[in-house]
Amino acid sequence: MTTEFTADEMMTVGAARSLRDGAACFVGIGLPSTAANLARRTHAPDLVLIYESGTLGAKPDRLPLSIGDGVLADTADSVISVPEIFNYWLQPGRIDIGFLGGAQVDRFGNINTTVIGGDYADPKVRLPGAGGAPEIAASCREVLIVMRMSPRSFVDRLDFVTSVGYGTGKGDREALGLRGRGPVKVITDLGVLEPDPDTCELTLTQLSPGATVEQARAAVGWPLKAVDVPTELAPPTETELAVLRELKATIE
Amino acid sequence: MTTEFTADEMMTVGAARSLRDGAACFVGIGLPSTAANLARRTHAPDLVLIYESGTLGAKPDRLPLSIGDGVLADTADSVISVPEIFNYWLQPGRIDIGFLGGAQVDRFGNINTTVIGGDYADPKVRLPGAGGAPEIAASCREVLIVMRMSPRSFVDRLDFVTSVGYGTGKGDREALGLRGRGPVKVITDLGVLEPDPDTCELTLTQLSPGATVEQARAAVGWPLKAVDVPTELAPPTETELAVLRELKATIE
Amino acid sequence: MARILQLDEAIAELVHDGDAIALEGFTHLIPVAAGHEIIRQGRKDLTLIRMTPDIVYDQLIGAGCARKLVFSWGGNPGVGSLHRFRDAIQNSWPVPLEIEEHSHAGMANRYTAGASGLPFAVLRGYRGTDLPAQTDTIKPIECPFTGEQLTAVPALNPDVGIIHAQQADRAGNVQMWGITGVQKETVLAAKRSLVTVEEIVDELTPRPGAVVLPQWVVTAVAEVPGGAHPSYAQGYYERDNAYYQQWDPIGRDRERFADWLETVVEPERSAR
Amino acid sequence: MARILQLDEAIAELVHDGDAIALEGFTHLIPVAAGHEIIRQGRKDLTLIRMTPDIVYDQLIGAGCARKLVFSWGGNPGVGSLHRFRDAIQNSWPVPLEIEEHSHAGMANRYTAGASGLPFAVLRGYRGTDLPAQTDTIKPIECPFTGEQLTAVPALNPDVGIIHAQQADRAGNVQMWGITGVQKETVLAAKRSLVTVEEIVDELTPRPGAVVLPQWVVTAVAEVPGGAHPSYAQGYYERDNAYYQQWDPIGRDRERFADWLETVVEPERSAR
Repeated sequence: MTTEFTADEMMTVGAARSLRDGAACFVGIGLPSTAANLARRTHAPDLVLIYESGTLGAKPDRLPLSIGDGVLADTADSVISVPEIFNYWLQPGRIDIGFLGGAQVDRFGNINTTVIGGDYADPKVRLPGAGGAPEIAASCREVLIVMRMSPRSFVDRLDFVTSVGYGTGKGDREALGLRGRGPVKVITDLGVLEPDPDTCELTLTQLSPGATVEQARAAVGWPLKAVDVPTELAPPTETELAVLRELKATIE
Repeated sequence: MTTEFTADEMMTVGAARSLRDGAACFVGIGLPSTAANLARRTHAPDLVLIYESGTLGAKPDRLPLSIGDGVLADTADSVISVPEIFNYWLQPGRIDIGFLGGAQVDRFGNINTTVIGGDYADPKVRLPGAGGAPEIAASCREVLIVMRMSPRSFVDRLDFVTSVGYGTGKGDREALGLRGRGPVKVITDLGVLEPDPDTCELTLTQLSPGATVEQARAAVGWPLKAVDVPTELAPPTETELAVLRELKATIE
Repeated sequence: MARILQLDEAIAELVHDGDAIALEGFTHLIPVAAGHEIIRQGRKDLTLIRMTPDIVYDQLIGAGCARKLVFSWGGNPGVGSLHRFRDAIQNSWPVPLEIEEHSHAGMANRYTAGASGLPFAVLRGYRGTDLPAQTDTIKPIECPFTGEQLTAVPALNPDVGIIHAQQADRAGNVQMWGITGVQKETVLAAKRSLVTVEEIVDELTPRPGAVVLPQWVVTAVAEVPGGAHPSYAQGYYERDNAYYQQWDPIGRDRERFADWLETVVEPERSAR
Repeated sequence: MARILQLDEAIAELVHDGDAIALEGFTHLIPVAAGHEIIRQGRKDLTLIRMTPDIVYDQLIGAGCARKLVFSWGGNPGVGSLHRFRDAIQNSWPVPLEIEEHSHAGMANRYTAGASGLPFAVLRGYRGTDLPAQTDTIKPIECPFTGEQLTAVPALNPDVGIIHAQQADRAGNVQMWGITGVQKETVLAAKRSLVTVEEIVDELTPRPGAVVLPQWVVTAVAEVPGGAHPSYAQGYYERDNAYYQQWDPIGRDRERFADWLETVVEPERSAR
């Protein structure tokens, strides 16, 4: 018996499964927070949740409404200042996993959350900006990118580089002095991209249940490479779905 | 009727009187701490006591045994880290008055607390070193130096400059980028020296009861300048002496 | 010694046209009432500084109070864009808005440098991004010991730092707890400071995780219960999530925004 | 995940000959028992780092464990000089001691840089003093925005950071309160860390002013009641002031010191 599930639910479950128990995880609001809390309630009870508002080891009993929700402070091992979060915890590379999303991503996992179209001074769309992303991208040991696939967001060329993935390819991170490994996975509604070990170009390695390589290629604005036989992601288990839906219900 | 008092008591009382009510005062252990606590119990109840161990606004009910005595943490408005004390509180020039002492002082109020005799690598006497002094000397709005006068300690030339007073004279502090005013008084057992307004050279301006200009000159290793008629310091009042002795008794 | 003032007195005295001001609060304890008072008093040409400009900055921008925004993430958290901010940047409405854009790490370090009396801070940040090309307050710096290339950002020292806290005592000592973001640094970095508080109490009871600002580094305290609404004040009230959602259609539309503006400005005017 | 170890196991595993180690504690919570265990295990060629080396560092130096001391104030607080330290510097007894001398502000910033993953820190310090001429880890640096001359000091990243705290829970989360000095930075800056604690408890109760170190940044925790004696552990015991005074004549005399050393080393040896 299979339960019905949405592409977003698959994406959230896929993100949650990428979080190993005991890891320290820098969490943003929205899907990353949902995924991290799902992981903590399923296979990773000792996942350490860190929010940029300054909560170390938050254990919220509901989904936080914002990265600075009171439930995070109430349940954290320690609440510290924002400068401390960035300087003592993120910058030295203590945090295992950082989650990022964005308006645009390119084939090397670079991300734009700043402006779309026009130029910087006179953009077509002004996005929120960098927030914590550039330094999360630089300093977390590994980065997970979570975004829905579409040609508008998986683009050949970013309108603005807000956060660096692999720059223009292998070796760029080292040359820039970025000490984390960079994006190890891009988790999408259609499947998962991973950097090619030789070139760091994002390559389709896994497909969501029912999705095809052709669908993925059509949703990407560059000629997407794929491994010969992408593995198929296991659909969400009953438990994963139940816990996920219960979590989502806490903020509705 | 006059009560008998020692030169050290006069020096402590003189230091205490130099602390105006409401000032924020960076306090070291020993005489400065005694003077600050005496002031807080007499004319300056709202004196803010700051110890380099990280206690802001300590209100000890006895003399602390060390700059990190538990009574300071117990009674402080806030206990912060040592990096924060130096970076957020001392360095920006928020602290009105800093107390310094030392093994040697010169005519421009520079202080040595590092080595005596020989050279740095092979000294005759190895002293404790800088501690907080160089930055207290640089950044407090005003510095009070408290030292007993003797030709061994009031010297023509320091064996080592640990903390800067007026350097080699007027204008040096500005050239070095030191933002506090520098030592405004040197309080000694025999009297008080103050920087000459034109040259910044320390000049005898006040005498302890019974002390003479000649005595002071004999106790100083350079040709000490004095104002024409040094004022005589008022002896400790009965209250000052009683409170001082009561304070001292708390640690005996 | 901090002075205890009414909010309108405090804004009138501390905030001047053309000032650089920072109203900080990281989701929690956002000094919204102080922002509304600035709108009410019609301040102009302000440089607004904040890591996370959200609704109250959208309102200040829409009301024409600002000529520049220094920031690292501008949005209606959990909802979407700030439309008054977008309208100002994209259409110079109601007045042109200059921006100076950083990352959170950069802004946090700029406040830290400001609080520390240093002209700049050093961080691992921005490298490889397009931000340094657009923002001239981001420069490379070399470690004098290792030769490594890092990034320098200049200190922020606002003319006025404004925050909201849970409590102050009658001497003006301030205590806040829960998520306290960059508020301590904001007050310490600013030339003048205003703390609005939920209540003034006889004595501050020490609490786990509390940040205390002694009265001698605070210029003024104003008692403004509910002063952080629609954000929250831990121990006092919850976040008004509906307000954030309801702001979206108001912020999107110049006319609806103008109507909203009347409701902020008028009641106070007629009460005088 | 922090491991709960016996003190002797922890020292044997974490501290190696030739390591740079920092045992920090600012008057309060000095990790004295850990220092004695290092003496007992006969470590050599250590670089000892500490802002305020006091009796336990005098003992380590006198026992011949150290080849270098990095510090900013060395003394027996409230009593006088450290005579083993003096004897090592002035007479190379029992072995020569190299020194690297800073101010408190410099050392605090060096730990902060180490904890922050930066190679150096910037401060207003040392200018006009004779320290930069003696210490090559003090260099000028220019603000890239204002041109102002400031001072740079390199990060401290000890091989091992050792502190004493009041409590840990069974997972190794650590809580300390009262004066906590530079201990958090010491653990965060160090490659490996050991926290000795007064007691291991089932659950840490949040306290005003407490500093918490989560288990995932601590290498090992050892329960050592009284481990800070003769310094104090707030909430547990007072400073043993007499010990500080009694140390003076012991430290002054090589023979009396040798006798003292026997008392530290022997009981443990014979117990094995």
